[in-house]
Amino acid sequence: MVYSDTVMDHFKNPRNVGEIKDADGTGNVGNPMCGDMMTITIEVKDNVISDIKFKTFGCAAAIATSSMITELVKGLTIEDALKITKDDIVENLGGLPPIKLHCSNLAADALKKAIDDYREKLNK
Amino acid sequence: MVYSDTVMDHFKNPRNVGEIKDADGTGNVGNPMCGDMMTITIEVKDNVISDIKFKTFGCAAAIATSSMITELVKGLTIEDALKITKDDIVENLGGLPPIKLHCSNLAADALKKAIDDYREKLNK
Amino acid sequence: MIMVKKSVYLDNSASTRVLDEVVSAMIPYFTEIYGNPSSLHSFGIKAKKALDDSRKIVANSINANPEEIIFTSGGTESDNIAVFGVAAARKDGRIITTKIEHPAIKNTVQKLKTQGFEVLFIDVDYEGFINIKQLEESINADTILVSIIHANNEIGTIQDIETIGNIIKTKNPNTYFHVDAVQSYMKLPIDVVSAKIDLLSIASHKIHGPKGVGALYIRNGVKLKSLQLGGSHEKNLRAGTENVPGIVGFAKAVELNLVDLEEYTKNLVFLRDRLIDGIEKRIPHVILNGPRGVSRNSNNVNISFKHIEGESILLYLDMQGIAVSTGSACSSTSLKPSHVLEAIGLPVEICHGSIRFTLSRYTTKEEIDYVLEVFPKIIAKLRALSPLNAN
Amino acid sequence: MIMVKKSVYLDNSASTRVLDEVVSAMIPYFTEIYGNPSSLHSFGIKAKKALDDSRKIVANSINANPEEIIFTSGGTESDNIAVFGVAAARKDGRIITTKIEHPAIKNTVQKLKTQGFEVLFIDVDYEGFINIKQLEESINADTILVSIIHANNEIGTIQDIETIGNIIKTKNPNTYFHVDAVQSYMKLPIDVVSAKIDLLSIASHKIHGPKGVGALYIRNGVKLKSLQLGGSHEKNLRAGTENVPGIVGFAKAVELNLVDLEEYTKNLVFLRDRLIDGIEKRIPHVILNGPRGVSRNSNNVNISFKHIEGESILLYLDMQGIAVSTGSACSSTSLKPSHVLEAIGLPVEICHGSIRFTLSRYTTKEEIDYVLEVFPKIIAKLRALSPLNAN
Ligand SMILES: Cc1ncc(COP(=O)(O)O)c(C=O)c1O
Ligand SMILES: Cc1ncc(COP(=O)(O)O)c(C=O)c1O
Repeated sequence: MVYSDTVMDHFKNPRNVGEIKDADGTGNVGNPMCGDMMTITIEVKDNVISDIKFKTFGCAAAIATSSMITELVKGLTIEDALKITKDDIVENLGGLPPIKLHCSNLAADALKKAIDDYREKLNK
Repeated sequence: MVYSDTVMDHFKNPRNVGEIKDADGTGNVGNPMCGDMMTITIEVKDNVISDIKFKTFGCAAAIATSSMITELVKGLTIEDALKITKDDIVENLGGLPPIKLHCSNLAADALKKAIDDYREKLNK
Repeated sequence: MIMVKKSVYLDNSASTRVLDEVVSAMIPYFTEIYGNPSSLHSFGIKAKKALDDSRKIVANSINANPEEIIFTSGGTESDNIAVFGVAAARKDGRIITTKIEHPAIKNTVQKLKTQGFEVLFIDVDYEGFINIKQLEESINADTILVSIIHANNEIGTIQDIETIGNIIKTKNPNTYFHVDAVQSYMKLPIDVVSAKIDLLSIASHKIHGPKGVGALYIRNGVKLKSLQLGGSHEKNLRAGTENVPGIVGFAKAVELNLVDLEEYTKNLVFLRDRLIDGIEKRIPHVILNGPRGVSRNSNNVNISFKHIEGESILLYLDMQGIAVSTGSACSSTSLKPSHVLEAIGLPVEICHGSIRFTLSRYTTKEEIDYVLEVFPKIIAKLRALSPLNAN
Repeated sequence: MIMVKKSVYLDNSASTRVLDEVVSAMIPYFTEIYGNPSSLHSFGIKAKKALDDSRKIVANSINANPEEIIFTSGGTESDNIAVFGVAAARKDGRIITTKIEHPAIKNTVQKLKTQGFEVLFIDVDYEGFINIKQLEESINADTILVSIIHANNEIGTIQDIETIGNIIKTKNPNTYFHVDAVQSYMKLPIDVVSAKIDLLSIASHKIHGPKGVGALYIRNGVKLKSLQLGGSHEKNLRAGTENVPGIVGFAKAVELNLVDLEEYTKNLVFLRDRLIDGIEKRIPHVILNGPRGVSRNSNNVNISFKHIEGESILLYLDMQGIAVSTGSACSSTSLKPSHVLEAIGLPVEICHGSIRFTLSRYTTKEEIDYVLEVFPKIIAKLRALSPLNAN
């Protein structure tokens, strides 16, 4: 299995690592039993994702997709952020090995959950 | 399959090759269909095998056993010649590969047939 | 006077000398890139890349896609995976092959017969060409596999696989077509697409590559069960750590052969015919087995010498430094005459006196002339020993 | 400043560097003694002699007779011939193995289960030792085969094969005992007679010999059907032209290993324990898998790092020039956690963070110390990334 240069770059130097204290939205997906788990926290200002951080337990692909999605959505409106698909992530990473494609699901799901959480809080 | 030095010597320089004209006894055994055929002719003087010659169609083992038996019996009385067994031939050759042992049968049989033929002619 | 012992190797259908460049290509994979191609670290990735590159080279050489090639331990394993693999996937049905197959096919289909498969052996004519009409009539709705030897290993007869492929697919598109190309590979052009081949076996050590490596072409979509189970190597069709240096050597040999294929094939044909003509001129009572001309494999000469037995000829030639074989190398330690020579109708007693000379890119005109010089004396000496000669 | 990239190979259970002397020993068999060992001429006879000599060396190394050794294409084929070969000869019955076998055994016995054989997998304890009592109670009159992995390829646990052999033969003398010694060969002494072993698998590329070669010990008298059919090679038990250079290289590797076996085993144990101790001291939240001390294979270290995933560790180590594996090389491209780690009861989420280091005679103290230097930083970096860490 060989990863693209972009995957390896994001794996080696992951962007936006960490957890936002008192985040506006938090998304947790995956399960350590399955070998993949991800937490995304977002800060939202004026409907725009002003900050985003991730923590990931998983393989290089899981880490790189997490890192990539944070880069892709930072600065986007909530609506535009939701338009980012797993295919966008994979494309931006220069592809993923077939058996690793499920990792891109995970990252997209985590973002969606964080946004859902944000909206829920907003509506309370 | 590796032959002993003695087998190779008799194969390279077979002794007593040929056919005795008007032989006192002739023994034919084998069959070209089986890949082995042998003719032994003997000249008998005063009950002693005074001359013996062979012709053989067959493998190195068949040629060497033929050559060896002619050496072993030349100068022997008919009775002593009949005492030569296939084991004697094999032993004098320094052994034969297992799948070639049947060749020693052939040579002993050819000699026996030649002697039988001689005795038959004698009794006529 | 110092005698230099000659060494003339004319048993190239048994095995070949590995090319020096092939050895050089293999060496780094013993001592530098020795990782297991399944490993994820850079040692493994480099080994994996070598596998992938080799697969491309072998695939290209027969007009296949890289993912249609699996590497095996040799021609025998390739044949076994093809025959047993298809049988295991299809469970029952008719299998058709010829009367002149290598034991790797002959014995596998015979085994399947004992397991309830229906097995037919197509006849060949006196030159070893299969009866195409009989083949055509034998292919029915139940026929799961037709396996044909491309160039015969004993007598060099080349079957017309393009015609055969078309006949098979016309009669039953679901019948798989396996070609045993172990002896023809790198001697004849092979195009798996135009000949409609589903499975094709080749071996490295017959083309100046290392022993212990072969390949099986498996057309995309062909259903086949693997025989050897274990880790998930070679698309799950052949478990076991891949022989990376061997595979690299195999691919290198393919590359090197392709450089001057036409040229040296021409030279082979020239030397082959010089040997045949020379023997026929110098030695009486000989029979050439297999056809003459373009339908004979470029490296093969098989001749029967009446009244004498093959092993004796072989050993006398060996004493002169000339290496040949009686029939095929595999059967040379058994006493039964070759089933191939029987199939072409050669009388049994003549079968026993048959010698196979197989040439290679290393064979020279001087060597052939040397054989032609010493050979008549050897035959004369052995015939003088033979009780059959007088008749 | 020029950075010299380090290259520390710690994946020797996946495959090993071939010894230089082994390469030298092989080379003449590529370009000089390239005959087919079945051929009767002097090229063939020399190749045959090399085979015979190699067979003696391998036989001696396990206290077997030369005619009890057949050469194969690797550990996987040896395992397959043993299991499938016995099953084919016996037709039905019970087969007993363990929960921690290599896929070459695991998948073959599982296949036999689908064919009507009764298959039992013996449990292991948290260190990977099999439940001897369960084994003993499982052997009944129908038991045709017990197959046990000697030193486990993932966690290094060494089973007591002498005790097991005695138990098997006491319970049922007709039960065959197969040992998969691919990882223990040339690391532990093996005596097939005193351990009452009927079949034993070994592989060349795990002991600094070439890939693509293995051997199977088959005790005289053991009944076994061959899988691969063709010419009459290897006592009719394994058809296919023998990989002469590979076999010669294998035997040479055995010879060279035996020269200083005790010495370098001692050194391996020293380095192994230095690595284990160093990691345990420097890195928190780690679990050593497999036993400590004499019952652990001399070259094996397997450690789980909580909260992080193995592939990430592997790749970060690779960037530092350190080659390791996650679980076994074979399963490293699959996503399922190792069945061996599951069998010893390691929680699944911890399985995912397991790394195997396997040392060799080439491993140095400096390399181990380098690993111990860079490793804590890597683990710290990855744990900082992990959402599990905080908990
Ligand atoms: C036509 C043919 N098929 C198969 C084989 C078997 O190949 P290998 O010797 O590589 O197992 C041979 C080798 O003699 C052959 O000539
Ligand atoms: C215990 C064990 N058995 C069998 C095998 C298979 O051997 P090979 O890779 O030579 O086919 C291995 C190799 O990983 C092994 O470790």
